[in-house]
Parts: sequence; structure tokens; C-alpha cells
Amino acid sequence: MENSIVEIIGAFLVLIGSVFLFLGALGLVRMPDVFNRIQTGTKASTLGTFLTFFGLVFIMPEWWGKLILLIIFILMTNPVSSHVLARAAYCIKVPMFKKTVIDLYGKDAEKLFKKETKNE
Amino acid sequence: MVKNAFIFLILIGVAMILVNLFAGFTGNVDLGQIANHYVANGPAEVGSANIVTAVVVTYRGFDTLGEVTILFLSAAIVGFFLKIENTDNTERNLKYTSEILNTASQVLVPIMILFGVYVFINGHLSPGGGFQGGAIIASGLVLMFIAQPKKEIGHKLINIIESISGVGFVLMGLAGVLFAGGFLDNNVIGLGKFGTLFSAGAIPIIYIFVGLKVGSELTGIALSLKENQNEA
Amino acid sequence: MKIKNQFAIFIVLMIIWFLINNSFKLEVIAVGFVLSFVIAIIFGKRTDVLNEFKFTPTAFFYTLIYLLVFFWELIKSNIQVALIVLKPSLPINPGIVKTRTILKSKMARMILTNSITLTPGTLTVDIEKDILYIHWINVESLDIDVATEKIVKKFENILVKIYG
Amino acid sequence: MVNKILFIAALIMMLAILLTLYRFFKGTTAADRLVAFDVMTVSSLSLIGLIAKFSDRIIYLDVAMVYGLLSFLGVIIVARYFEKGL
Repeated sequence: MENSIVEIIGAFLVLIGSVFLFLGALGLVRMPDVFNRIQTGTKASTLGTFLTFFGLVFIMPEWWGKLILLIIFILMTNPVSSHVLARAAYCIKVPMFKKTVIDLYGKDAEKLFKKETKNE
Repeated sequence: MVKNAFIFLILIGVAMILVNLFAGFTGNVDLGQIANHYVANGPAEVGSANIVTAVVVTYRGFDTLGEVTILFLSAAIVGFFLKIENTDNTERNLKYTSEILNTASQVLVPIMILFGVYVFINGHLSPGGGFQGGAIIASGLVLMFIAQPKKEIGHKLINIIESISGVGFVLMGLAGVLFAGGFLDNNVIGLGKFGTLFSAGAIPIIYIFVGLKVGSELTGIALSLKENQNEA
Repeated sequence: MKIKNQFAIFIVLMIIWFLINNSFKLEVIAVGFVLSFVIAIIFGKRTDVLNEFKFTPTAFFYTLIYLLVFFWELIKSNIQVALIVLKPSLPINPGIVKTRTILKSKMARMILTNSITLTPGTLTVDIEKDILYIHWINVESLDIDVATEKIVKKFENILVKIYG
Repeated sequence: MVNKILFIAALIMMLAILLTLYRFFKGTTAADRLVAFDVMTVSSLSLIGLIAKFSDRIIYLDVAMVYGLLSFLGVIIVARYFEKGL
């Protein structure tokens, strides 16, 4: 069966994306504490999903609308959820990696977590 | 050690399920007698590209009305008991949310509501329908409650939308009795061209009412829980 | 001001409606128009972040440049993460540092923190007024100005031109 | 050719999901499990995209969209619960 060169480029993009997803999962297993795990997990899963859907645009050109929408959606929500997650993990005092060099957040965080929204 | 072995056992089990799903999934292809009737006659009689929608809204439309009523009852009961529980009018002070989440939710909430409406308007063409679309709308509003605790939505507005859509659903059913074959018959306004947005007779209109009703009921439950929760 | 908000939401929702439906038939356009109009009126006074974009040719030009810079950094960060994960010794040196930002617009601040989260070795933990708290996988400097120069500046310089 | 490459990609994605499941069960803290859940749902999003291509149905992308929305909302809600902000 014959495939055009464009489709093969798309398929290789999907393959590279899946490799990045795999590396992110490997980082999730190997990294020593929550914050490093969030770092590898977010970056790798964002680029992996982005490349997968971008490759599918090459293979299925008539689906471009929904695929582009999914890409925009992933680029917008994934960093936000990892930021909220990191903040919550700091709030419940998850132990940090023992080789952590410095933590300039500690003093200010005490104040920030006590702040409340007043009903206006 | 025991825990690790246990985790690996679970992982192997999940892997085998995935391989089975991927290798050869053949569903139950033989249809029963009733299912055969629906598949054979559904598209011609109802004009809906999605057989499940045809069954839920037209052939079994009365059951759907009952389900929506049950959901309404549960929402009313949750509101009622939480009102009794919280008699001292203390206002809760909610924790400070991060500014990033606030900004992201301002952009996302209108988009989520638009997507919910898309799901229930296209109910006769694609998977989805009134209940699913209503649930998406309600989750968009839950995101707003979490990320912007200061913003208020009145119970009154939700109740008005809910009552109007409930009455509209029943009126569409009665119109079926008057102008067509029976309660909730969808031949009221003609079937239209098969497979387009304005087709399948009254199904899109009924689904708009069902979606708005489900969405406002679930939002009402979330709102009561948000307002009346005591600090443990 | 409220009219401008509603108009911005309306345009964004119409674009998303066309992307979802992927067709330009008359009935689809009509339904989308009514829907976006109703939602824009309801959310007009709650959503004030979408019209902070400056609608000038310069802003559009710099948006294009921003996208290019962003994707380059995203690819670089993934290669760096892959190299760290694949090495048996795990060469990391983590810590949380402070940086500064001069941006005022809410939308620009969100885009800035999202970009920082997706670029090499950094993760935004919190933001408070003009201070950003950043978890850095390889801490290179504890000084607030050097850290700002290394992490924030490359995006901030472009975002200032887009959002003012 | 294209289908073979996509099949290999799907197998690699399944391996990735299995690895995140390992972290999900191992955990040690609740935050670790939440991170694993986040990465797992985003990975399965691209798997749903591939399944849509294999069975040639665009409507499965709607399913992916709803799945992504609900997983985002779930992560946010559990994280707010950790902060005692609900």
C-alpha cells in the first residue's frame, strides 16, 4: 500500500510524541520528590500530547479544527493544574528531597496560606 | 517488599486487560428482537442519526421525564436539609486562591459552557445529549465556584431556568399529543434532512430543555453545598 | 468598557464554535451566533481578562515571535529532561528561588507563568504581587536579579510589547 | 506503513500509562498519587486520539475533549481539598 510522504512525516511525529510521553512517565518513577516529578511529568506530557495531535493533523487533514482546539486546550490547562498541584503539595508540607539546596519560599508561604478572601 | 509484589501483580493484571482490549475486541454483534426493530425503523420514523437518542427521547421519552423529575427531587432535598442544618447565619471565609487559577478559570468557564451546549444540541448526531451536556455545564460552574469564591450566583436565577425548562419539556410532550401521534412524538415540526443540525423533528428542542434542566439542578446542588458547609 | 469585554468574549467564542463544528453551513453559523451572544452577555462583567490584548499590528507580530520562542524553549526543555532521566546518576540540584516581574496585566501574568512552567528546569510554585517563587531543578544562582535575568526576562521582554 | 508506525506509538503510550500506574499505586504521599493521575489522564488523551484515527470517527475527539476537561477539574478540586480551601 502506498502512503504519501506527508502522512509518513505525521506518523513519525506521533511516534516522537509517544517516546516523550514514555520518558515523562519514566521520570515520574525515577525522580526523588514531588516537585521534581511534577516538573518532568508536565513538560513531557504537554509536548508528547502536542506532537501526537500535530502529527494527526498531517494524517487526517480534515480534522484540523478539533485537533487544534485540543492542542490549545492542553497548552492552557496543563501548566495551570501543575502550578495548583505544586502549591497544594507545599501547603500540606510534603517532604522535599534531602539534597535540596535552598528554599526561599518557606517564610513567605506561612503568611500567604493564612490569607483569606473576604466577602465583599 | 510484599507491597511491591502486590503492585506488580496489579500492573500485570492491568496490562493483560489492555492487551486483550487491543488484540481483538468484538462486541456483542447479534441484536435482540426489540433492538432489531429500533435499528430497522428508527431512522425512518424519528430521523435521528443516533439510535440511542431516538430511543431515549422518543420511544422511551416518558422514562426520561421521570429521570429528570427524580434528579429535581434529590436537588430539592439536598437544599432543604442543608438549610435546616445551618441556622446561625455565619458566613464562611474561603481560603485565598492563586491568581493564576483565577485568570485561567475566567477564560475557561465560558468555553466550557459553550462546549456543553454544543454537546446537547448535537445530541441526535453524535454521542452525548441532554444529561451529558448538562453535566458539562454544571462542572464549568463548579470550576467557577472553586476558583472565584467571591463571585455570587443567585439561587433565584437557577430556579427560574430550571422551572422554565421543566415546563417546556412537558409542553413539547403535550404538543406531540395535539399535533402528532402521542405524548413526546417528534413529528411536530417535520423531520428535516437526515444528518443535519436542524433535523430529527423535536429532538433538539427537547434536548435543550433536558440539558438546561439537568445543568441547573446539578449547579443548585453544588451551590447549596458551597454555601452551607460548616468547618469540621 | 463592558461592551468591549462582551465583544472580546463574543469573538473568542465564535472562533471556538467554528473550530468545534468544522463547517460553515448557514444553520451552524446562526446557532453559534445566538449562543455566543447570550453567553457573552451573561459573562460580560465577570470576565475582564480577554480584552487586555492590544489590537495593533505590532502586537500581532510579536505574538508570532512569542510562539516561535515558546516552542523552541519547550523542545529544549524536553530534551534536557530526557537527558536527566536517562542518566543513571540523576544529576539534579533542586531548590526554590525568588524572581521579579514587572507585568501588570492578569492575562500576561498567566501566560508568563505557564511559559515558565514549560521551559527548561523551572516550575512556578506561587505568585504574589511582583514576586514569583520558582522551583529550579538546577539552581545556578541565589541572587534575585540574576535569577530574574536567567528565567523571566526572555519572555517578559516580548510580553511587555504585546500587553503593555 | 503509517498504520504500523501508529501501532508502535500506541504500544509505547500504553507502556507509559503502566509506568504512571506504578507511581499511582506506590505513592508514598497523596500528592504523588495526584501527579501520577494527572500525567496518566493526559497520556490517555493522546491514546484516545489514536483510537479515533484507527476507527476513523471524528466524534471520538469530542470524548477526548470532555475527558480532558473533567480530569483538569478533578485535579483542581483534589488540590484545593489538600489546601483545605473547599
